[in-house]
Amino acid sequence: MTTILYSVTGLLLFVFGLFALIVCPHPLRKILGGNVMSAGIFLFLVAASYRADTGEIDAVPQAMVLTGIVVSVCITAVALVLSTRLQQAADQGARRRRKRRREEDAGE
Amino acid sequence: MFLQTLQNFMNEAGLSLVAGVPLLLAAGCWARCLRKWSFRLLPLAALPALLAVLLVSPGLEIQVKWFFMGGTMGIDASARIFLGVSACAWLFAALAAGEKFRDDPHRHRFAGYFLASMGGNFGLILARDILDFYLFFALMSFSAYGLIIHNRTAAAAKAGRVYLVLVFLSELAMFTALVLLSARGEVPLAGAIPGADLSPLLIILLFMAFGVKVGALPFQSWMALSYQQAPVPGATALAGAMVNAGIIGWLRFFPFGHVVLPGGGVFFIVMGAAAALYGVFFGLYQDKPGRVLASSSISQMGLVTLIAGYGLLSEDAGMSALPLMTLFAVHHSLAKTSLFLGYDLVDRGGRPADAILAAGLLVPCLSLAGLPLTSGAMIKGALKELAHLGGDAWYVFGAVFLPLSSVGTTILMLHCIGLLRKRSRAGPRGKTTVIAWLWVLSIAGVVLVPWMWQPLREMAGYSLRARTVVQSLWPVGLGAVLAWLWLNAGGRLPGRGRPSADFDDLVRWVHVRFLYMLTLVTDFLDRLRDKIVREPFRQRGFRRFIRSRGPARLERMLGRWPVVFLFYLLLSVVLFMMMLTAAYQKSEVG
Amino acid sequence: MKMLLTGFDLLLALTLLWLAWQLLRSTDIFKAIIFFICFGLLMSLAWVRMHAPDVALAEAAIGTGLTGPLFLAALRRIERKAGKNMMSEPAGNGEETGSRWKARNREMSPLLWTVTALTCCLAGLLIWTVLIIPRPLPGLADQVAGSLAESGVNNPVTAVLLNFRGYDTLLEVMVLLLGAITVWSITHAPFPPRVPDTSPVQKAAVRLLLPLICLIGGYLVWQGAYQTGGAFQGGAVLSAALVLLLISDFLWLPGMRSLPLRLGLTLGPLVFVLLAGFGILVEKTLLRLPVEYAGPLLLFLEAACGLSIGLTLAAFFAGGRPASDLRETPYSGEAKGKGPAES
Amino acid sequence: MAFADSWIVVPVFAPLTAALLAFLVRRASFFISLAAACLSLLAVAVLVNRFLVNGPAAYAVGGWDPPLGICLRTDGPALIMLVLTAVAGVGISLYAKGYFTLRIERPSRVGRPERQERFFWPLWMLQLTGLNGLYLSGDIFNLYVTLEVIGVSAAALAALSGKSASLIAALRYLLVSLLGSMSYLLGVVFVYKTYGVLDLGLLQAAAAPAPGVIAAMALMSVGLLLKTAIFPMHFWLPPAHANALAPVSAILSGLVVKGSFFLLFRLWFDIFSPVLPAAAFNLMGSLGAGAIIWGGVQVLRQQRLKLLIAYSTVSQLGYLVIAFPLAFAGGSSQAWSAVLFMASGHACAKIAMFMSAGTIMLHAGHDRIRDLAGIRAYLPVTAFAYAAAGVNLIGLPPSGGFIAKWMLLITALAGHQWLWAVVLLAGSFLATAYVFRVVAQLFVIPPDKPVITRRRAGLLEWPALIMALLSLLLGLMAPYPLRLLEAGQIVRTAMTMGGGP
Repeated sequence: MTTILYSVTGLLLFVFGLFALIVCPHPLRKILGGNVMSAGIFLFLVAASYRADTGEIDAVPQAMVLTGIVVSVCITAVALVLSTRLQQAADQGARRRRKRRREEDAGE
Repeated sequence: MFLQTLQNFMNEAGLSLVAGVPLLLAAGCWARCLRKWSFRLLPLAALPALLAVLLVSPGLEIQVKWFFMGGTMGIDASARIFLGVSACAWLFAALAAGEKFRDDPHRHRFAGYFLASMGGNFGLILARDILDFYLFFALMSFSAYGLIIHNRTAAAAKAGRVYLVLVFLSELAMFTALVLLSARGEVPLAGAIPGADLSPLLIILLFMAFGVKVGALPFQSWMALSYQQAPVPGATALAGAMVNAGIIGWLRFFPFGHVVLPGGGVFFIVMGAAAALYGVFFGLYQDKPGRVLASSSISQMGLVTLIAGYGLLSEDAGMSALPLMTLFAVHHSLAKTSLFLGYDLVDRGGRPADAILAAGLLVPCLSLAGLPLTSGAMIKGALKELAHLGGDAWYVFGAVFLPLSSVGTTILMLHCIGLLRKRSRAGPRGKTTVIAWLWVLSIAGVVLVPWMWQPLREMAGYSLRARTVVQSLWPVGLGAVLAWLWLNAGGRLPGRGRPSADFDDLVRWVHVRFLYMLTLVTDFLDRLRDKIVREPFRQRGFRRFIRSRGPARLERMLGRWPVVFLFYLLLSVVLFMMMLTAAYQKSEVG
Repeated sequence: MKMLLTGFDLLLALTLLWLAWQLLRSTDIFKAIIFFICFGLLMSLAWVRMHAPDVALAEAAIGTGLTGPLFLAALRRIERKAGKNMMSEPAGNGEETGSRWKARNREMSPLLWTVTALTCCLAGLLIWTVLIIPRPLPGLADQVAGSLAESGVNNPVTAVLLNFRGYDTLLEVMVLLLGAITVWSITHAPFPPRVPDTSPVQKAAVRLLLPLICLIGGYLVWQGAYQTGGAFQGGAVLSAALVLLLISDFLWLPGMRSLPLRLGLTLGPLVFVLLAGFGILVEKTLLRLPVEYAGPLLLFLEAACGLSIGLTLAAFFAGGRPASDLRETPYSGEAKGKGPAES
Repeated sequence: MAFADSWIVVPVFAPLTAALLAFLVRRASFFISLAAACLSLLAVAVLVNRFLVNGPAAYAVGGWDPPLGICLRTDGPALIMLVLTAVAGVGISLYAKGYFTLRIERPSRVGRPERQERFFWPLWMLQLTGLNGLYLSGDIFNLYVTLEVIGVSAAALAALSGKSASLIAALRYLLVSLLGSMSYLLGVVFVYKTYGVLDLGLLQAAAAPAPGVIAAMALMSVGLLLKTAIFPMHFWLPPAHANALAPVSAILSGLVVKGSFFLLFRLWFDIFSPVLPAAAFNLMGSLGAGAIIWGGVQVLRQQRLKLLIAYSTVSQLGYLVIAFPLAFAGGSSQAWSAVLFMASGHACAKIAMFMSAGTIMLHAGHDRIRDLAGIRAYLPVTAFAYAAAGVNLIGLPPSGGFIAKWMLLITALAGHQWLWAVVLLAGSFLATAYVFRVVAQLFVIPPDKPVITRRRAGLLEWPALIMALLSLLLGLMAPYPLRLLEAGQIVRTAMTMGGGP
């Protein structure tokens, strides 16, 4: 029962994240969506390792989840830095354009 | 055992070198540091082929596992003959080219294309499986483009363009034919060259594929342009050696004697006869030697097409058509090589005495026309025999048509000699010792080869009978008279007086009308070809579609995340459902 | 008791879903990030419920403790940049106002409806699959338990991570390093940070806290061999100390030399590769450890990896390469290496 | 296990170590990377040799046999991809050296090319690690990790140029690759839940149509299709490939997409083929057909050389997928040999094309096709390399592309699948059009004004030519790779017949 509950929750989280990753335009929210997605998958995965009846624990999925968490942090960080840099580049472009416009105005 | 292995190795190495040496030298022309050597070795490139003809026993067949899907190469009787005559033609052309381009700054470029075409030509003769054949054929065809455009003039570029379009067409036809043949399972991949009955579509495809090379009727337009625009050694190679590739193609793909295709036979006969006549009429109106020689090639290759057509009519005819086509190719190659060498001599300012020039040129011309004692007469005789085998109607056709074509050829060749003599008198002078000797040698070849070579000598006896002599003599005589009349009337040679007006008009009217009709047909075919080959990319509709905003907008829409997501979801759900249904069905059946 | 637990599970699951929904649809990104942090904390509760304390610890430390600040820092940078100029760039995607967002939604609503319907369809199919997968689920628990004695550690998760599937972990450590290289390649670290001067109290507190946190991290690494803990968890705790350092605006920080940092970042992977090569030399098999030395070797490996992981995560937070890296004239500030992090 | 068995880990560990060292010791990064590339080439040669003697190999990492541990495997398809990657690795390393040297000599912005070079080498080495790891891996979760290595390093490489457009493209690329690998990972979870093992060999033995596997296959296939940029989901590829630095474009277009495609291929033909019905294969085929046609149309629209080449990748990737229904229906090994042939031929050709485009762009300062007339006069080797690579894309003999299309066409016609055959021919037509559009421009008799002012560099021109010639040679030397494939095939059938090695 518990495993099914958590499995279904995990899948729903995956779908939520998927939806957000695709439909939301803001990059930060896309990245958030990706994180929710991966959290859902991990929940789903560990729900496989847990057996309420015997109390036995499968260590392989847990190790997989640990790997997955680290990878997802890594991707999140890269994506965040990329979007920050993007914003910076866009700002620089805008500043340059404004400066040019001002110079043109002054020239006239 | 050891000897066996050694012999195998020698055979493989020897055969590989036939195509390999020219190709290696071609690669050498490309590398800056090797250029000089490659050019110096140019005349030697054809030697391995000649050696192979002399030393390798016919019937040899070798698997070359490492090459292009595991190729097979080998020499059978006809391949040996073709290899021999092509090698001679290439050797002459190479010697002439080495002489002509000695101081040309772009000589390595010419030599590179020349050698690549040579390698392709030898390779396709040796190839015993369809993929290799296709590969070498394509190599030769595309490299020849470089020969044609070598002069880099606008006219050369145009000739090259026409050539390239036609070559593409032929490659496409060949590829389609090969795929169809292979897909029918008759030819395993990298298997032997096929032999089975062919559908009309395949016949037409194969006719197209090799018809371009021999200048068969709707595809003849490149020949006159290219022969005139290519440097003369290049044209020598085109006319003397590369034309034969088309004949080889037909020989390989229509196993004469094993296959009877009455419809295809008639088609070939009609196309061949039309080409033979068209060549003559077209040539008479040309005033450049290269173009006239090209028309003569069209006409002569029309005869080969005719022979092929007869060969497809019945099995017996096929058996005798096979050697005949080979011999015809030899005969034509020898004569054309000699003519082109003469042209080259004149072109470069060689000025032999008028009588010597005329006599020297007359030998191959009369051989082509079929004068008794020449190879032409021997072949015409054999052709008449062949026409017997095709049945009565076709015999009559042959009996009427052959003298006619002899008459035409005579007129055309005399016209050509006239042009060359005129040019010899007018052009600049140059040093031409080597080329002159080559020319003499080639004439000797035209005269002597029929008598020294066993298969042709066998036919000679027949052609020496009195009746045959008369039969083959009168068309030549008639042709000579007509040519004299024509030359006088047309005033092609200066200083012979103006012809009478009405006779001139009449002749012109007839010829022009006839020619006009022919051009109408060929123009239509040209246009059709353009429509098929070029139009899809030319057509405004397609262009407009490409340029229009439709694709751009659609592509932009495909780039939006939600749309991509839509496809993502659709695909996953559909895949899921498909697999689920399949599993469900399987479990139900099980 | 069981009823109670099930009820708790149900509540937890529903809360998780609600939080996820909130964080994805709230109009304010800042709020969404806060929701995300709460979401992560509850996730670690769920891990505990599923008897996965290692994952819970990692989730708490990395998934929430680090990812949340990462998001906040990124948001701050983006907004600060966007706030300076009022022009909103289409490429930059400054925070869209709710109305524009809705307007866009309305514009392509048929598409959106189809997408939503299909999403539900996919979710339904997946959930249906989960429900009909035959149970009990197969797994590798028995094999792990059977080979645990030869692995050199007592904690099965650590055994799987470092020994049985050590190759995976090596590649994963490389992914982390890859992330650090990528972050470095994209931009400079945007230091000095926004606050011009930190209060002395904060500095003092950081000085006091740092050794303590490092100690905890070290303990976690050491403990990983026996029970919950390990290189990732320890590394994450270590990175918390470094993040504290980063936000406290110490003067020597911006001038840090790049080479010692690079050494620290690559130390873990290097040790891992050396260990792999050692396996080939001694046991003729990649990554195979002699049974009698496996324990100490793994501990050594974990320590090195923990250090590198901590540094890498801190590098993520810093958001770029140090200022002195790859400049024509190296920054001539006070350079002290990495300071207390390494001690 | 014998000592010599460990050659199998060299293609992964040589570039991995090189990445670490190149990041640490920046001055020597080029030599370290080149050494690693050469070393993995050597190792791959050894592997091929061993494969021909001993057959497929399996190597349990750490001495832990599956299902507990991870297994590295070699078989025919994997070896072909490994050879390709190793050869391309050396070529691209040399080209990149030339590229960065020239850019550093005449920088448009001081310090930027140096930075790009310093970070290029470790990222490129990690990319190589990921690709080799992917081809060798025999574990479905390990494949996920290698996919992530490939995805992140590819995005990082794409962002390296630092321009705004390339940053946008890289972010998009990263998110797409995240989405793709997440779907793949969810598929892995489903597989684990169904079978409780992760080893490919065990999965292959166990595969049967079960609901968990069906869900897994759907998710994994879609994720990999997205990562491979197959037709309706190709939007991220052209900007990412076109805006990157030239060596990076070559890496992305030539090697990276092949990685995820190879995994897809392996799942569909090797591991889970019993689950898949004919309809699924036809669905893939229609995606491929769409890619060929739509990609071709888009290529003809482009005005910039690099975008044109990138779109031609979209079009050419279609050939890889259109082979799926053919291979399924043909039931022969021919169509799937054709797939690998196509993949390797296209990789070599595309690398050569992007290298040439990069050289042209460095020398001419732009890549507007309209203004490139007469480049041949200044960069003859480069122009020739471009043309030779184009021959492969069109599928003229003797290129690898020709062999591949030939095999595909024959399979299609033999199975009476006329529709696919027509699409294949139409694709060749479109390819002819777009290749000649550029080649004609490059080889035009040069106009008066000079197109190029800068000098030439051998290290830029020759690797491109060699890659282009390799794509041609691939057709001439076809029997060798085919033998590799057939050897694998025979052993595999023997294994399935005999129930184990």
